Amino acid sequence: MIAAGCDVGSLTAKAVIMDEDAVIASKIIRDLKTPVESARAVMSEALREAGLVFPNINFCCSTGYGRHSIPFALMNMSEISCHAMGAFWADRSVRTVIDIGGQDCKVISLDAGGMVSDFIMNDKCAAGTGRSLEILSRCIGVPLEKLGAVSLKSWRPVPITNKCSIFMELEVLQHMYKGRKTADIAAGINEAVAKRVVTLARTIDMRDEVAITGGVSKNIGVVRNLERLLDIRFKPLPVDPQIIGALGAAVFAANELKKLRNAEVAV
Amino acid sequence: MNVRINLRAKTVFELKEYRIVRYLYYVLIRGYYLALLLLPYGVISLVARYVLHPFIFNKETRFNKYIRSALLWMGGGLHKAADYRAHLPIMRIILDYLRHHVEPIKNRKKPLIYLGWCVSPEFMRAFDVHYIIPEAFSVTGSWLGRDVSNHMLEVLESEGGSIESCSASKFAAGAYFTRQMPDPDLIVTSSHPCDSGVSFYPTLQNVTRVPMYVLDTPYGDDEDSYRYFAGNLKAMISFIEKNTGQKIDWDRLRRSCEELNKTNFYLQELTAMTRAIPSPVSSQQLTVAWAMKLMGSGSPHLTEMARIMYENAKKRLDRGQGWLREERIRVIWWDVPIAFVSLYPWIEKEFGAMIVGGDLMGRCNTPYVDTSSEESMMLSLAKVHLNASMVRNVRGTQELFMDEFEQIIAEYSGDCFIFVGHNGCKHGWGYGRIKKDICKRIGLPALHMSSDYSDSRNTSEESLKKQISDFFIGNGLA
Amino acid sequence: MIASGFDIGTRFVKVCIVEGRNVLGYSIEETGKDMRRIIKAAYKRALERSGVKKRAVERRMATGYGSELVRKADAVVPEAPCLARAVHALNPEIRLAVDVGGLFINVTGVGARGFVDGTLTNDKCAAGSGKFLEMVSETLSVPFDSISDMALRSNSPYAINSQCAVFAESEIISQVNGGRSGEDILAGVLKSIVLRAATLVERSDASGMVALCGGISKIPAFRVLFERTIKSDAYIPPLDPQIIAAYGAALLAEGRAAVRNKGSVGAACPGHARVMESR
Amino acid sequence: MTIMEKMAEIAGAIDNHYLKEARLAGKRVIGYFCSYIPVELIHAAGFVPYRMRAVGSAGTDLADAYYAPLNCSFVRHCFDRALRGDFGFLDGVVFMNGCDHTRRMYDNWRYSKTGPEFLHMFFAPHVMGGNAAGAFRESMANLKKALEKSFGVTIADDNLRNSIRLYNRMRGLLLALDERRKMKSPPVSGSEMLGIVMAVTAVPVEDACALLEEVIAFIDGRGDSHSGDVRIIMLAGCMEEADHLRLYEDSGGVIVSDAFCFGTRLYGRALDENIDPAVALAAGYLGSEISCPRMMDDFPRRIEWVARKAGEYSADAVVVEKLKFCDMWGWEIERLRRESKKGVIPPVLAIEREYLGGASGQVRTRIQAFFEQIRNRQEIDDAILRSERAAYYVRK
Repeated sequence: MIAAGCDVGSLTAKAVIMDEDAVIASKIIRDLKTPVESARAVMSEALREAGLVFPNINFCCSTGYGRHSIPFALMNMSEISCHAMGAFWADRSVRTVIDIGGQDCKVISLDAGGMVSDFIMNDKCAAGTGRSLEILSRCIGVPLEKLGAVSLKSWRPVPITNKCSIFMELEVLQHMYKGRKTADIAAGINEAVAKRVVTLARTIDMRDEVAITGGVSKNIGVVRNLERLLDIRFKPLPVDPQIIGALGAAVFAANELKKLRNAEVAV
Repeated sequence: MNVRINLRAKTVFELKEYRIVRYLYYVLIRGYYLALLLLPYGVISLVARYVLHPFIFNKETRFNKYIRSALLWMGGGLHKAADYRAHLPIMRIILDYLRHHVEPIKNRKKPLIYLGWCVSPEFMRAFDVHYIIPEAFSVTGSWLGRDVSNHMLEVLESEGGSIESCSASKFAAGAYFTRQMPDPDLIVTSSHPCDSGVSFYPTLQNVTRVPMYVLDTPYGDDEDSYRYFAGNLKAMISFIEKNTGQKIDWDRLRRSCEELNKTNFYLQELTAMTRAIPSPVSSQQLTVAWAMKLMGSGSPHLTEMARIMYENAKKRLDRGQGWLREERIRVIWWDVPIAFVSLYPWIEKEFGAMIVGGDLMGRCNTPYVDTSSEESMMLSLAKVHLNASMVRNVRGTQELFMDEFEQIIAEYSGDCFIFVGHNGCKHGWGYGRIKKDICKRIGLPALHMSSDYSDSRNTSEESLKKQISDFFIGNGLA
Repeated sequence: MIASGFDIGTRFVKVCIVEGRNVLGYSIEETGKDMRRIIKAAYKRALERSGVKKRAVERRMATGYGSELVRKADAVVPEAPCLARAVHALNPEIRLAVDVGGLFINVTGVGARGFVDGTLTNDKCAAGSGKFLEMVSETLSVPFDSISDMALRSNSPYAINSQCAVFAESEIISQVNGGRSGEDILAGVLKSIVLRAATLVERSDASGMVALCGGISKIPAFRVLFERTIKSDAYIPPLDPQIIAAYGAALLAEGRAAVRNKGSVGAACPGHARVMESR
Repeated sequence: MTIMEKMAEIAGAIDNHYLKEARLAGKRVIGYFCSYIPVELIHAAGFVPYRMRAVGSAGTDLADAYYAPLNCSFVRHCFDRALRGDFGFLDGVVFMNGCDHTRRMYDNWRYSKTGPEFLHMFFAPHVMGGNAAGAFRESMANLKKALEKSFGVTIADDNLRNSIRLYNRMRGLLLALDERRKMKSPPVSGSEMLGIVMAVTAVPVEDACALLEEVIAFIDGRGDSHSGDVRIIMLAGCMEEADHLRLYEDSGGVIVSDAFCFGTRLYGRALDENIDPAVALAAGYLGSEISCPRMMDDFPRRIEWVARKAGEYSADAVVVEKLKFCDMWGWEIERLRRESKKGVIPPVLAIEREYLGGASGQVRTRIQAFFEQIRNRQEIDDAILRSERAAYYVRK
């Protein structure tokens, strides 16, 4: 039985195809014009990788910003549930997921079945998200991917106190004008972003193990700062953090399939 | 499966219990005895003023953050040599106030009351109870360094408190959640000055689960309103009597009211003297006096402080001498950002600018307390409450606020007007147009900044300074 | 006398060289990592374009957010006097200058003789800034030049609700995904900037024409929307609107008498006020 | 047009033909701002009380010259409408010292010299106990005096009694409607209920009663209107946007009870008709069923109300809506969350947004995720119930 998960986000679209309890294909593409197009494209690429065609999919679940409009998805789940389930599927010991994506940042606490028991999402302000990192890293002329590595060289991170990512930029500019080292500013940026996440994370009762997902989890600087500030060690996940959402959707689809089968058996 | 672990306990955010109070208290006691010892020689005042001043006030750095609070208490650069004597009573006031924190921590003998911001503490003196003003933490705490206040605000925000509220309430809540103050037996608060207090105290009550009395503030400014408020004060007295078992000592109340009258006389004179050009009173002195009045209203030390400040200022006035060697700009400043301690010395030094009028201590128009009978005392104390700075400005119609504003502009001959829009002060933002129109009508250059009372994450000190200097230069004042 | 003005903004470095009131040449460079080098390069290019030797420039004045970076400047001034001076020199009738830049909208009242007559800046909100427009056009992958055409094509501009720029951006993404056209969104972003600027203009109660300058005012659609909102025509300077502040700085430098001390900001200005008075 | 569509139409506009008719008949219309203003007093003077609203506002450009973006967006929208002259049909406005923003609206309104001559500030205490009732009666007397003086009318006690009776009748009808929301699939949805309450506060109370009777007849006739699997109680202040509520309903939520200003706060409890009208009004308004967070000493009762309602209406969750920059609701949310963690009330979802802010993708995601969380909880509860029952059967 083939279950598929499709995550149409703000920048990229992701698809995961599962056969029973094994991932057989996953794909990430950049967004096309409409969410429907992106979903179709990413799904057909993933299907090609798995050597399948559209009619093979028994059940598909969608998530992400465009989740409501995917024609071939039979159900949709919120990103929060999908991230939780995806991380839980990858490692059954995970009880808290910190997901820092492009536009938002969520801290999710899970129950023993991988379902959401409590969550918090940034609503006041977008400082502490991938987008603010992107803006700030461009400001100091360091590519986003290298921000983490660059910041590790620093001994004295500059303090960045402002809460708003746009006005953080002014502060960063000021430090640049003063001639502070790029590494120090990069470290300051990472620390500031991590701090915003920590403020959010403390609202939730966090339990071990904690996993970090989303694009920002690739930034070693933010991750280390988070570990230091929260005094935890993140549980490394065996899958690409970017497809966690689609993976969670696929798991939901697979679960739904199982339910349907059980119902058939019962009948 | 892992056991449920609360990770909160391990975060570096954790501040030790009662850290702020203990630190302040013990540093202050040492400073006090040192000052007593060295005062006759005038040594510290010299050292503080000329040697340490540059380290203390110019910038917020890691080095001076730790030593500043200690030196601040020794009067580091706050006063001139003559005014330095006023620092001893100041230290006594703060010590007396901090004792209300420290004694209940050690061994609670008397009941402890949380007292709302703007509820003046004379009654607590008459009851012989301990009292803590939670919001005063935003004043005392910020002396310990700006990261302390940021820390408190962050704690509160991560507890889920209201982010948009006044940072004084937020600071207080943060201080409670990090256990900087002992649990109370009673809460007495008021529904003034603004929504932040109105909405924050029920939370304190919810977490502490103690009885709370709310002094309801009337909107009007007539005799009926005063009578209503006096009635509320009476109800408050019986509430405290019922819940603590302590009886009010009317004689003590009378004594502290008389003390208050004396203080007010000096303070009124002091603020009136800022009308002189050049002004013989420093803006820092006024702010310190305001903070002290918050903590020690009705204390003889407050009178002592006010008297010394007054006498010195009077001498300067008679000589025609100003506080600054050269006073170039006279600023009327509404809503001073208290946590930015280094802002005043900076504008004084950099631009020769003096803050001559403002809403906190600009025009001290506290009514006289008529101590002839219990009845009259209650009524005039109601007037005192409803006319305290910050309360009279915002509890009623705009005329109460704007008339005073126009009067200050007329009387204090300011060259410009600076208004700091605090994030939490919805009133100030709501007045925007009216205020600007007044400035326009009078032709006073006005700067309206967006900042926060004690939150440097909102607007940093550098940005404030840049805005101010741009304003001064742009208007040809500096 | 030849003088130069530097305007170091949050997004661009502008250098302008004048003789008398005539612009000899100017240059605009994007800000980047090594600011000093960029400023130097911009200065060099401006000199090349104006055909003036470095030595011939007698006075230099710097303004803008990073004005302290200009080492050679004789003095550093805030933007407001520069704007007032420049606008006054271009058209003495103007009483209000609106500068819409990368992060801030500055409204400067211009006195009858070119003094500053009150200033207003937008409240802290990034969703109505040029930076935000840049972010959005990037998200929509629309080049900056074609923003105007696209925005003008819209019939129903999308009203942006979020105050935070980044959240507004995510709102926009969900609108794009929901099938709203890029035209409507760009027009909506422009409108939100226009409204902020117009509110400031409204608050300043100035009479007469309003001069529009700053990088954003280069976008024709912005001008159109702005004029429609304030219900009167705006004065568009004959220069590149982005360099107005730099031009003003150069004029101030040119008009200044013998003050030659850099550094102390306080000392710079009584001088400049006096100079302007004597003109 | 069904009666429900008619109600939605009245709710969606500032003015309506009932009001127009009343005006043609020579009646004056007095706007009022807050749930603590005794409308009976205005009605007894022979006027039509009109609950102020900003619905369908075009923007806040005009009001922004007076207010800052840091002020409540509802207040700014309202004031903007006033500046645009949309409230031109009013003969007076009664304000209340509800919160900092509305207090300044009174000032700005006077200062801008828009709108009617009669502008009155009604003082309502921030507490319920103590001398509050006396103060409330006093400010009622002030309002009465001001009305009588400005319009040359007299407000007799008998008229007041009559008005109380009329309004009690309206409250009773609304309560009867509310009662139907206890059903498993309520015949009236939350968004419809909001529309109804908004409509009846915009028309003369006599018409309102007639309309409500029609509504009840219609609703009883149609059976189920909406079903979903997550039953929620919604708490909010000035909630005017039925579209926004529909967002919850589309995600599978059923709004079974609410504490809106256009909701239970209006009709929660009938006034005592048998005592002195002034006393009855003060007692009824100050001790209303569910108070506004501005009442400082009333949080325990509010939480008790939510807990009780959650039981009565078998609600699974509580949703709190807050407009940005509202201190009152900001701290109220903090307290509700605390109580929810203790298990006193069901799980709480707090949504913060701007008035007329629409639903961004973020809000939608949050609602959906919260509902998924609640459903999961329901499943676990079901499973526990089933297993318990199984054990029970085995034992038997």
